[in-house]
Amino acid sequence: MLATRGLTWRIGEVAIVDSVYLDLAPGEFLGVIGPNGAGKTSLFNLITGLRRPTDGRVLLDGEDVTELPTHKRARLGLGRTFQASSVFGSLTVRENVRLAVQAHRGGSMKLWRRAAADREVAAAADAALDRVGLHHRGTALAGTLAHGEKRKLEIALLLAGEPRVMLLDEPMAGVSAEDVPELVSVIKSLTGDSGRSVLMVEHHMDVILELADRIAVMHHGALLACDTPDTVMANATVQEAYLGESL
Amino acid sequence: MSVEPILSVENLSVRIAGLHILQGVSFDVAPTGVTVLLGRNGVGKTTTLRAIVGLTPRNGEVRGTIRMGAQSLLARPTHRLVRGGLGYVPEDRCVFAGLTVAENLRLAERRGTTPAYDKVFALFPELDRRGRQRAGSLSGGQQQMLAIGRVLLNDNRLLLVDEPTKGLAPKVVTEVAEVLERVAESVPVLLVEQNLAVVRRLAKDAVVLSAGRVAWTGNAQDLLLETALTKSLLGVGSGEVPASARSESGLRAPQSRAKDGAA
Amino acid sequence: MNTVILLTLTGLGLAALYFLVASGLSLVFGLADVLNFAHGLFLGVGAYATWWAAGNLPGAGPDGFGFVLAVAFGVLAGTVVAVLVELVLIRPLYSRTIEQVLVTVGLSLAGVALLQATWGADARPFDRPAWTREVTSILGAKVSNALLLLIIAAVLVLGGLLAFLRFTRYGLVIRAGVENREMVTALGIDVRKAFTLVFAIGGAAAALAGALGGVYFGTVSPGQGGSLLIFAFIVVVIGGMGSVVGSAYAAVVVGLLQQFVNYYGTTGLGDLCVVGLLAVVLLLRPQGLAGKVATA
Amino acid sequence: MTEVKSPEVPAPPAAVPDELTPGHARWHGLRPYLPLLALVVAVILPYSTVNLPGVFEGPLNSPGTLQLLAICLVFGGLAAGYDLLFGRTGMLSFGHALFFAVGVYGTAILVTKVGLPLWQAALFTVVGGTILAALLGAVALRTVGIAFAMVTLAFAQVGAILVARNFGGLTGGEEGLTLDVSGLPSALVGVANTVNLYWLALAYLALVVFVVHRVSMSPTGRVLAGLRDDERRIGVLGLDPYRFKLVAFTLAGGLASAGGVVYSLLVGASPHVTSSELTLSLLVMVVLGGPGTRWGPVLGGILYMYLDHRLTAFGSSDAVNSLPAFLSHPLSQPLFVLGTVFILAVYFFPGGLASLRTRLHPLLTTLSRRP
Repeated sequence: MLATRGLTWRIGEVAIVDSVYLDLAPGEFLGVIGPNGAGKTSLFNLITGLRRPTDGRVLLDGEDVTELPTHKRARLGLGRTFQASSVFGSLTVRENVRLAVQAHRGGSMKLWRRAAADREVAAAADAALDRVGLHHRGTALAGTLAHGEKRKLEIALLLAGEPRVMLLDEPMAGVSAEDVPELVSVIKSLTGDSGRSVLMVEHHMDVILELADRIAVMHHGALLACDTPDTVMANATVQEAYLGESL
Repeated sequence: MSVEPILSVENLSVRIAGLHILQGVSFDVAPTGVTVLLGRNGVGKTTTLRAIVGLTPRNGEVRGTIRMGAQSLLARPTHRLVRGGLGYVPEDRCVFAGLTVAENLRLAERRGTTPAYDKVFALFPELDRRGRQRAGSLSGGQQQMLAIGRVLLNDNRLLLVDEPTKGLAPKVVTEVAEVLERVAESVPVLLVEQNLAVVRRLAKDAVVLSAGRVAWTGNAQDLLLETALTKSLLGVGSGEVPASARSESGLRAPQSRAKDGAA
Repeated sequence: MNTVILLTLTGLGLAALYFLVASGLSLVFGLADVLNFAHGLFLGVGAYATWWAAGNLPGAGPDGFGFVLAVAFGVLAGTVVAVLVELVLIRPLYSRTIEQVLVTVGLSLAGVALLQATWGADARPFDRPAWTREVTSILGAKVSNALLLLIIAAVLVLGGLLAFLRFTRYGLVIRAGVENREMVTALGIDVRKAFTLVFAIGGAAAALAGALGGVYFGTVSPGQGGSLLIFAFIVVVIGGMGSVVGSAYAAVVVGLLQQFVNYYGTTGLGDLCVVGLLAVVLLLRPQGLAGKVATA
Repeated sequence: MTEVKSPEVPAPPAAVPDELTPGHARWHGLRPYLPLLALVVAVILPYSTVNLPGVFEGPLNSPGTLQLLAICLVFGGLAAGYDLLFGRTGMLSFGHALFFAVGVYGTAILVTKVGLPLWQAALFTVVGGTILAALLGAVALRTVGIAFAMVTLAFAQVGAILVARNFGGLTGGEEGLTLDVSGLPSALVGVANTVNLYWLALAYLALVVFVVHRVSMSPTGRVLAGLRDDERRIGVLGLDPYRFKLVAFTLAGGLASAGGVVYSLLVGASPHVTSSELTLSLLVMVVLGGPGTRWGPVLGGILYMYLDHRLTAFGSSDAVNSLPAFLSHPLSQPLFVLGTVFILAVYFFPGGLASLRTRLHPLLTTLSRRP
């Protein structure tokens, strides 16, 4: 589904992402762990095209997308969330999702139609809001949402684009402990049915262990290991390098 | 603790852009030795240090009390706090890349005091030798030495040090830890650190943050010995605390990397 | 050959004016992130204060030492206005960049109008020393002394600024602040003092440009700053925000390009070429030639 | 993680387009009809002979008053069009006046120098202005933030240079150009027909407001609002930010050149319309009125031009002249007063005129609660 081949990003001498080979099978949930500064977010930026790699390729369905701009990759089915919530703060929650739906379905370049009149977009947006449990907040301005709700809204934006590969960048960051289980079940529900692949960076080990089919460990920009949770946890190198050095 | 703390934080809350990052954090920093601030990524360790030194961004909001001795630190501008003896070594070192090493040091000098160049150069002979080199061309470890050296030029009542070993090679991690150990002999340090081996070597007291609150305080060595506690508080995954954290000379890191793990 | 030398020197004279305005703009933007549309006002204040002093200030006059005093008064006035602007209008909006831009936009409109209200909209003849109206022969080209004065002044200012940035403590603070403002405060330095200082320096340099520009053109008018400001902006962007040396190089390139093309092409074509150059530079390298890129 | 810090303009204070916010229930019934009401009042205004001393010099239907009102209306429309960029998409363009100037000079040159009939001249001008906006936008939008502001400012300067240099005697240089009335329909010529120009200006304003409103309610408008909040996110949703910004830039440019056509008929062409002062004034109008709102920029533009014209008269009035010189001179300078008002507004009314209602609301409730 998604693959990186020797993906590398250097700033000067320092390799922020260092020759990463990743393969994500259809329907697979791959967790990415690693200490702060290991290059996980940078890896996401390279995969989504927000940054250009110094070296290496990104493949989507076997097709080389390394040179494609972000929006073209998104149209090929690559969706992502951001570490720091990024929703459209001055729009209402519902408008946020409608924008995402409309972006996915096409027809955004229509200057002379009433956006609100498109029932199909509205229905799809409401469905996405329902799925993350934000329906009751539809008329609130997204900028005024609580943090946990923003996280959910972000996932709704992602869902609206019906991506085939989803990149989740620390979806639990800043979410209070009480809200974690709910968010976990939302994420779980996204993946069960659809054959959708997920790449998720997360620091909550319990969350990773619950969701991930495989775990990739990053350290100093390089991929240290990528295997089933049990194997990774038992792997001496990983134990020593990642768990021993970092919390 | 019967000794008067050098710094006491009470009920500290920080909101940044609507995000409630710290939700009522209270702890004391002992007047000697290293107090380490622990917790998983993203629990607010850096935010805590930055709030203490007054660097919360404009869209942030800080509540609570922070005192050093009898003096309240909140709402005082950063440069005053620093001049009052609060040394701050930020995350990612933040040396001025375009300035030379000597200029970086010169910037930290203060009027009315004699900068302790002999002390700094005794700790870091390298900084003396590389005085004319641009700081941006230093290695990560050297930059970290410069960042610490900059702060040590002046007398401090307390040092705040944020992840000094982040992204450094194993050998350099050991060097940085050695330096911090020597520094802590004369000035108390509040340290944010992810490397458990370094924590093991340096820390006397520990404060563990979890989801914006203090989850545990007490003796750092006790904490590290309690495997179950460490695991639940710090989220060190299944399995026990690695051997490296327990051995005194255990500042080793992986020798080899499995790059082809995924292929 | 004479023409080439003459064009080169007039180009450099123009570059000198641009540099005097742009260096301050560039420092202010580099350190404080303020895109200062009111910078042209400092130039106007300098020009009018010099012109006023030459006629009214005791001891000052249009000639000899009196003229030096008049220029000094003009530069002082520009500096004071710049410092007041920073302290009263810019500082309360600290780090609210868009509002700061808006305030300087308002100030540029109001300030020029105030000059106009006080001294009228029309250009006033500028009393200047007799020798500045004479010409010196350089390699066969007859060059106005006012032009040479302008070039020499700009070179001195460039040297002085570089020495200041390189060898003084405040210069060090400014260079460090352009890189990472927050870290400067974390070393116990009040970086806002440096803001005021760069405004003062920028105001002084712009005021000097106003005074010497007055000598060169022979007149002062309220709108003089405005049109220069746009080319100074172009110089700042091409040279890289925050870089004095970059501004100097860019000023020379822009000044020479403008003069030569205007002469050998049609009048006005040089100005268009400069805009074209800006577009090309921005498309190829959006941060400018010596762009402000923070390293981590 | 290393961020390359490039100088960027943060998005302008994001006001919420009122059509996207939950409405105020009490006004809901009446509100849709208010603009219509205002339009009707504006249309029948020239039939009124009311004299408003101090506000206008002559009665409402006098040619002088009507011309002033027409200029105000044109600028109301111009500001509304500019807000499509600044308030609704978050683009800080300093070159918008260029497209207005293209409209003004294009009409004047095509009518006077080329001798085209007005409708053809207007058509060519608006089409040309739109194409020019598309071309310049295509270049300028390769940059973002401060760099974009600078490039647009520089492009606008090109306009000023071209007009000032008077290539081929086309622009009349500093003198400007007056329209050759022989080529114009008689209904638009002569003092007595000022009322027709007034209606034309009103139609222009209505057109711009309608277009801007319609566009901001459209799917594209939704994307523009998204761009204002977070451009990167728009890219991740699968939309090309560049295309949408270019569309907004082109459309706004076209609307501005249409405004120029009307202005040309009203006043003729003078180099003032190419000055950087005018482009800065547009920003002042929008910020004074309230960026991103439907009526804020319109009101801002109207008020600005009104003050700009009336303050001159006010400045030479006896009341001001009797003041000491240090007061009367600055007060006779419209731009001084406007600039100062603008600075105060930035400090004290960040949301502009449009935010007055919400800001006054608590005050009014407190006042009315008093015994």
